[in-house]
Amino acid sequence: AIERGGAMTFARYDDSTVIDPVYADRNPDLWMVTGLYETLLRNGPDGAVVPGLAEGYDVAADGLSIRLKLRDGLRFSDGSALTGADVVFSLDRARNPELGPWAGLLGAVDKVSADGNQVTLTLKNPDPTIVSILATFNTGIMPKAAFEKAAGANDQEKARAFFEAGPVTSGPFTMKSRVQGSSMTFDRNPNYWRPGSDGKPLPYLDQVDFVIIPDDATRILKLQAGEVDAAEFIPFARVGELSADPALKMELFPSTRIVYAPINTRETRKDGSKNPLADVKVRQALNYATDKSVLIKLVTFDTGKPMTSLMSAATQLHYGPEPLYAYNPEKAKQLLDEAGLSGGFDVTLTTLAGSADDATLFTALQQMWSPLGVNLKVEQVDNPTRGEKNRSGDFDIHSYGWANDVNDPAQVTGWLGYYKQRQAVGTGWNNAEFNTLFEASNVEVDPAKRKDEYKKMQEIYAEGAPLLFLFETPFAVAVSKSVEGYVQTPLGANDFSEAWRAK
Amino acid sequence: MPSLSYLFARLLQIIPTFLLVMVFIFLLVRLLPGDPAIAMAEAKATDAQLEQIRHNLGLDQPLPIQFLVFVKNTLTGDLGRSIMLKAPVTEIILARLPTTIFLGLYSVLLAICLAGPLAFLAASRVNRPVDVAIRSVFQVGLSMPVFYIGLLLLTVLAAQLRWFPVGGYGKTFLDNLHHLMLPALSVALYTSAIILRNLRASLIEVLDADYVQFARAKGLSRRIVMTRHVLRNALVSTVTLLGLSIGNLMSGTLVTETVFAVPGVGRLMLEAIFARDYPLIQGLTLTFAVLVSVVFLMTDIVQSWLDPRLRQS
Amino acid sequence: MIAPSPLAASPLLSIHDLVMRFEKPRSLSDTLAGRPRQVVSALNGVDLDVMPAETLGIVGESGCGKSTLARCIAGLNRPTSGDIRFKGESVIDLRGARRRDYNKRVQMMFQDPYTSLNPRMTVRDTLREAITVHRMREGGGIDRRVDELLDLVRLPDGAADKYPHEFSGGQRQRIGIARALSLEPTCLVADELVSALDVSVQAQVVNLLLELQDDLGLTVLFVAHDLRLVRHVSHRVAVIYLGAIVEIGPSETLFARPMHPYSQALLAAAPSLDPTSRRRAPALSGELPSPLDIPPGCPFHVRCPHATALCRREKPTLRPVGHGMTACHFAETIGGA
Amino acid sequence: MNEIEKETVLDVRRLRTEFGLAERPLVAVDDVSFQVKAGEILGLVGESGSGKSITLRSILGIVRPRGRVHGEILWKGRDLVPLGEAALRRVRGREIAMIFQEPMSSLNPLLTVGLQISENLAAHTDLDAKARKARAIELMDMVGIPAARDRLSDYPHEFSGGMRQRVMIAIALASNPKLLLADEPTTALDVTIQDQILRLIQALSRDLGMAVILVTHDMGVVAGTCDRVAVMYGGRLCETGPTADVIGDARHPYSLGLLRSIPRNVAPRTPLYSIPGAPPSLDALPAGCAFTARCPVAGPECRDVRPRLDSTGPQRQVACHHREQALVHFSAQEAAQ
Amino acid sequence: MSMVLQSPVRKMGRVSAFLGRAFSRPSFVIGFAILALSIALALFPQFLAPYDPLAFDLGAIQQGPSLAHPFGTDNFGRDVLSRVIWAYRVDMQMAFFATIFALVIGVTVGAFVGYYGGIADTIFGRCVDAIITFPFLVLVIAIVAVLGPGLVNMYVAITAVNWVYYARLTRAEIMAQKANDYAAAGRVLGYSDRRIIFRHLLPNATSPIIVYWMTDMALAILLGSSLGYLGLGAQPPAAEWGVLIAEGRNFLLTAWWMSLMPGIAIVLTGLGFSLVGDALADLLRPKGR
Ligand SMILES: Nc1ncnc2c1ncn2[C@@H]1O[C@H](COP(=O)(O)OP(=O)(O)OP(=O)(O)O)[C@@H](O)[C@H]1O
Ligand SMILES: Nc1ncnc2c1ncn2[C@@H]1O[C@H](COP(=O)(O)OP(=O)(O)OP(=O)(O)O)[C@@H](O)[C@H]1O
Ligand SMILES: [Mg+2]
Ligand SMILES: [Mg+2]
Repeated sequence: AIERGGAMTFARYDDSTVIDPVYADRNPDLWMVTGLYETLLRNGPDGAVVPGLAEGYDVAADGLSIRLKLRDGLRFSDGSALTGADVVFSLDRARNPELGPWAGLLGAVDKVSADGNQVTLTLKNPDPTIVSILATFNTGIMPKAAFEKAAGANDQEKARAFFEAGPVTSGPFTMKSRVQGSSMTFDRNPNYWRPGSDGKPLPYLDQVDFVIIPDDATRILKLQAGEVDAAEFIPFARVGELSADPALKMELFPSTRIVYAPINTRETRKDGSKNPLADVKVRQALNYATDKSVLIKLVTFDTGKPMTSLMSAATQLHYGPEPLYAYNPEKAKQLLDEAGLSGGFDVTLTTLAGSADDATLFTALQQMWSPLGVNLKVEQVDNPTRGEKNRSGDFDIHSYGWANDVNDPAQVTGWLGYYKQRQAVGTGWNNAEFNTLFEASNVEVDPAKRKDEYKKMQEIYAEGAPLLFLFETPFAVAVSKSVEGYVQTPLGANDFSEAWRAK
Repeated sequence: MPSLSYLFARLLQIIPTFLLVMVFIFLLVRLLPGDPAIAMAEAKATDAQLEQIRHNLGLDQPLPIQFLVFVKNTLTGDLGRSIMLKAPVTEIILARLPTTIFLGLYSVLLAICLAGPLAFLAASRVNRPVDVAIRSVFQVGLSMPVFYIGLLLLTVLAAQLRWFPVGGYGKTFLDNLHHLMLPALSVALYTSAIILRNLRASLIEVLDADYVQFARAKGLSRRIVMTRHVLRNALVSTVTLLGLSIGNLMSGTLVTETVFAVPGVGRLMLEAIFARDYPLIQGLTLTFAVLVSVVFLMTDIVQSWLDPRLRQS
Repeated sequence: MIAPSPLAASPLLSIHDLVMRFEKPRSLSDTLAGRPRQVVSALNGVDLDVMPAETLGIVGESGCGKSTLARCIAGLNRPTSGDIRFKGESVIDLRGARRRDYNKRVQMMFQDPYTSLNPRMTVRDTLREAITVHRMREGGGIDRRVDELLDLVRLPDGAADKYPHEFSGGQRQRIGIARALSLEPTCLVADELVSALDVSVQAQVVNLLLELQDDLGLTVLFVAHDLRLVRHVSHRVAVIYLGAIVEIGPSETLFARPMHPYSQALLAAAPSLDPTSRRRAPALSGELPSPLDIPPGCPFHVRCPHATALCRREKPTLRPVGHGMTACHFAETIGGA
Repeated sequence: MNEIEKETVLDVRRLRTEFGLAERPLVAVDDVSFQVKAGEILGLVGESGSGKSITLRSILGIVRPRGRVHGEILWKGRDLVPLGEAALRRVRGREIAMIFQEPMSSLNPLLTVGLQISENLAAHTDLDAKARKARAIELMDMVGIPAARDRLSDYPHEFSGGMRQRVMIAIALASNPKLLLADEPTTALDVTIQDQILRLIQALSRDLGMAVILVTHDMGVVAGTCDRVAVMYGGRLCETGPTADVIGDARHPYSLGLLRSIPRNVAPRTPLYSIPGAPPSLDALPAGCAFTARCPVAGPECRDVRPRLDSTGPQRQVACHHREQALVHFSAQEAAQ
Repeated sequence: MSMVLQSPVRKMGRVSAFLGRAFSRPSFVIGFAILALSIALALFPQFLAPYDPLAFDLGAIQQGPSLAHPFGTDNFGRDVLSRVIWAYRVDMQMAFFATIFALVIGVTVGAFVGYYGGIADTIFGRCVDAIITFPFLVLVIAIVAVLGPGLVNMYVAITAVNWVYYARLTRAEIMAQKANDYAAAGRVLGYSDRRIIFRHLLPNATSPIIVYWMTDMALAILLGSSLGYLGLGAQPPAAEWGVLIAEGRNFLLTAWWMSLMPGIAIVLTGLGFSLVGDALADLLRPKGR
């Protein structure tokens, strides 16, 4: 049975800067937000949306308003009551485009109002994602009064001061102390609403200590030495070894993380030369010529799965009956012949300097593709340069990774395929049908119809192959045998609310 | 003691050096490729967001203006806001600096404790087995990259033998001594090898010097000859070397802080570079330069305290 | 330019009011504090004529400016003011080819036998270089000339292909002489040529110098502090004190009857080889004043036993007294005493 | 002769000092024997590298650890050679003091002159700090350093060469030693300063009854200062005797040559006598007489048989197989000039 | 030109005498042997390495040292021995290219500045002050960041900082040599400044520069592998010791050979350079007068 009390120490790969629902923009920030700030709705274990601070929600038939009722007796960590006013404050902050990068997610919201515990969101247009957004970290509820009391001339300064002072929170934990770059301590929030399996309020742990250890090997050594209870981002190469360690549990949490390689689909390269990859057949051929199982073995040490769609299988509305472009060199050869490129051609893979995974990817692809006459060359750049090349279309193929931040397929689909957003992840792939479907799906309130639109989009995308579809990877976290119940959600959030430690 | 005017002159010398340092830093950071805005926003941001970020950072101003602003702000202690950590650079650096200074002092101390006695032993038994053994061991130390020494210490002393924690930073002073022992040692090993080599050589030279022979001819006791005449003179050049190797030491902390997960400015520097955090890189480089200058200044003072010939400015 | 008198032979080198000051670098704080720049006055108005084929000895205490004078003449230092004329022509501002031309005729030899030869070049390399750079000989003539020179300075045949460190100090000085002679100069400046050598070897080099001078009709400026040697070698001798000539005259008369009190003290202090003529009191007390801070009036007055108020006030000029010239207000009385 | 009454304080017998490997030693001093009496100044002359300094250092035992000393050094009857450091320390500085050759490098540049004097006093006397200071001032006064009180807190680099040499003498004299070993105390100095310092040493020896060994390579200094002289060549003694006798009537070909190469009683600008060749290097000495290679009268036995230091008169010793030929040879030379 | 007539026999004699002295020192012999082997490995890895350093062998992942794989295999089944051997090529290259340009530039600048002094020297002095005020690695890393990671950029970055050290050394050495009378003699003999600098002063200033160069090559390897380790130097999959250690970093306890073997190679090569450098420092020290 569950035991209450005690503390655990968690080794992180990077530190948070500001854990604020609105300003969080790097994974180490946003994956911590829900530990401190509860949202109105929550994502259940299966990914479905369930009630959170709100007892439930009610979308109007026209899709233009949502009503939510807050639970009774909600209180912040300092004991003050959590009311509709706090919700209005928090959501108005979240959708203020002047502030954080996530305001666009609430772009459809026209007005948020509250009457006691009744909260109403009025929308400008129907938005099928709005319910998911209300379960997303950026709509976490902050205490209006306490925040406004914080020192500072503008919201940014206030947010910082509020955070530094050990913020008043609505989530399962409060922040007790923090040394930037080094450590952080979360304390149990005694006023958290959600009951645990023993009927008393969560969380079970009194305290969670975080230590920041960017180096993978050091992080693992620390875990093995028993100095910490859990270590995140275990390199896949070490998963086998740690699974065999009797003192540890090697957890591979399902994730929405995918690893893929955008292909430049423009007719000409940046330097003006003709781009062979503009031909869909060539892109398909390269996909066929890539043995994903080998890559999965080499890069993820068999912890990954081949991609079955543009989005991970853990994403809502995913459609992908089978792995895309199963290894088929003959088919690849044939496609290249059809494209008139049987004589072979040069392709450059832009890799991230210092990344062993990219290096492996390159070595493997080079070996896989050379029988086809594809001469793969490598260009090593740093992260910002890769970003710039991606934006300006100055690349052939490069690798990228992605994990959803929102429990809805629109984010990843827009990112990867919608031309008007970012030229379909910089590939320049511009499919009119796909774009129309995407736009329609964003205002489609009928779930069935939307699901259908998503199925079509995923089919079109797979066919168009603007990516090298590689693989999905889990979140690998190694946890001491004495700690139970820690979860990393498919979106990456660190959830300590139901973790407990055996004495 | 060195005179006030000597100190004053020495301080004045720093000014032109520092102006140049500022120019170097400024240019270097402006030359970094890649857009800090992109680095900051990563892939997901829109173009409008990028523009906004650039404007906020003042990156849309002409370079000379940016430089003047940089100088003015630096002089008022304002190094800008870190992109990556979203906080004033000065604040971040001040928070992290003590760790690095602690680590630096700790390793200097270790290096001296390690090298000093052994150098004496070696110099008093020139070319005998003890001397050869000491020199060989340190010669090997000299050929090892700091990160490798760190890794070995980490694997053997921390992971295997569990004598020391694997990494990180303690909370109390003693705790820190314990936590930072290995990182300090891995930096110290290299520095101590250099000190040993130099100190041994200058001890041998000083032992042979006329004034030491003369001191012996005066019939002074061995203790007085050794401390007053030999050690003090041998230290003059070693102090310079120690000052000069502070740069090495700083470079060392850059690497060890990464290997040992020590939250100091060294690791921060690497992170800032990988994140293209202009203001932070600027601030950190400046910090390193200030640190090194301060150390140079201190060695100069110690030296002029040791050696009266250096006191005339 | 004064027309050379047809009677007296015209001087080969004539030095007029030569002044050489070295400015010590001033630190930033000195500048700010307005402290004046420290100036070393190495030469304070030297007037000197050197006649063709004569040997002029120059003596004086350490730091009095002997080397500086030699270096100014050889063109290694550029004097602060004053003039040096070679055969009537000013040489101070010579550059390039004309400077080379001058140096071909006025060569210098150095004190330190260990540092005056390039340790990485054999004797042959050293001599060949000088000969080829100045095109003194062509083709096979070069090596013949090298052998000739080595012969001239009495170095054995095998010497040419050896490196300097394989020679003794005296031999090295002779190599230095050969190098100077390779340009067939008319005037040699010898700065402490034998001071670094052992007594037993000094004579070898001095003999060689005397012999060469007679054979080749060379003019020699012989800078040294060994009075006995200077007396033996020189026709005329100049005594320098704090960067100025205090007495100059024919060697014999100057040594027999020094006029200037400083010359007298110098001679008295020089150890005599006669154990029976021991004196008990030191010839001169006190130290040489620092060239940073030269006393006003007669620079010697602080150490001079005969100094009067006039000496402290007024700097005596070099004027003819007896057979030579002396810069002392009371040369006649003191010299006569 | 009242000389006989004076007590012999130092008796050096068959001193041999070697460096380097025991199998192939470099013998810097070989078979050197001499005595020094209280109040006597013994001159030790010889050219550079002849082992003068090593002889002095051997007496005080400071060629160790790298030099090996053999033979007997009887200080007031007690042999110093086998003594340990601790025992030697009571002799050094207290009974036997030494002045080093290099005034520039023999004072510790980092310590005040006052401290360097008083540490000697602290080691050898019971004086308290105040008394030491008073004594230090007294000593500085004695060696002629003006404003002694103010200069105690100065550092060596603030003194001129002559003053430093005087400070060294002050240090050496601090505890009234009975024997002063003065290693070329004036070589680095100007004649006028040299003169002052030699007079000082002479006066001290006379007034305090202190024995002195004065190393020099200048025969003039010997003539002016020493009571007796020992001539060294290649690590061995070749001639000893009263100063006047040796200078006036040298018997060893080396001493003869040395004296003859100094211009004295010769016509100006005539060739000087010169000893052929160069001083020997210690690793190439013949088994016999070290001077063989340069000796005008050497016979075949000189190379192989080492000449003994034979008495040739009262207090006169010469080590040469061909004394008579030498004398004849040099008189003939003189006559020829 | 004046070299032509020099008797070659004598020259040879000198060289062999020098070598004789050198090879009678154990430290030089050891250092020389290590370097000779390193150079051989760097020149001919294709003949000396038993396997292709890049080829994956998924059937032989992380096998410990054995007869087939004396240094074991890595996490892709690549032969560690072969990778270490191929890394010699990269690292020895690094030792050379990261230092040679700094040497040439630094020596030239140092020689001129040291000879002429004056305002150029003052400016130089300030620049040196400013540059040495940065910790070396900080500056190099910052420049690598400017140029982007990779070997060539690393050479550029190191050279940009490192020349200062050569220039400083050369300047001091030239100033010291300039004080010698042979330099003055050259001027009196009417030689041009260029001739005096390059034919007279510089040849006499080379010993300490060469000695420093030796230790600097060792430092360059240390620095290069540190950068490789941090991901800023040589790039995977290329074999370079720092990169190899970084790759093995995750397997310190389970597959220790992955990081230990390249570590030993670094230490050995560094040792070779410093032993030879130290021995040369002794051998080239001017013989006492
Ligand atoms: N380059 C220089 N810079 C500054 N001062 C100099 C320089 N050269 C000479 N002096 C100073 O000028 C003065 C005269 O020096 P010089 O070398 O001419 O003396 P000297 O008579 O040759 O002495 P010595 O007998 O010791 O050789 C000295 O005080 C010396 O310190
Ligand atoms: N520590 C040593 N190791 C080896 N040889 C030495 C050592 N010290 C002195 N020598 C040698 O011993 C010989 C005698 O040296 P010493 O210093 O006594 O000569 P010196 O007569 O004092 O000469 P100078 O007049 O130059 O002072 C020299 O050839 C010298 O090279
Ligand atoms: Mg001079
Ligand atoms: Mg001596």
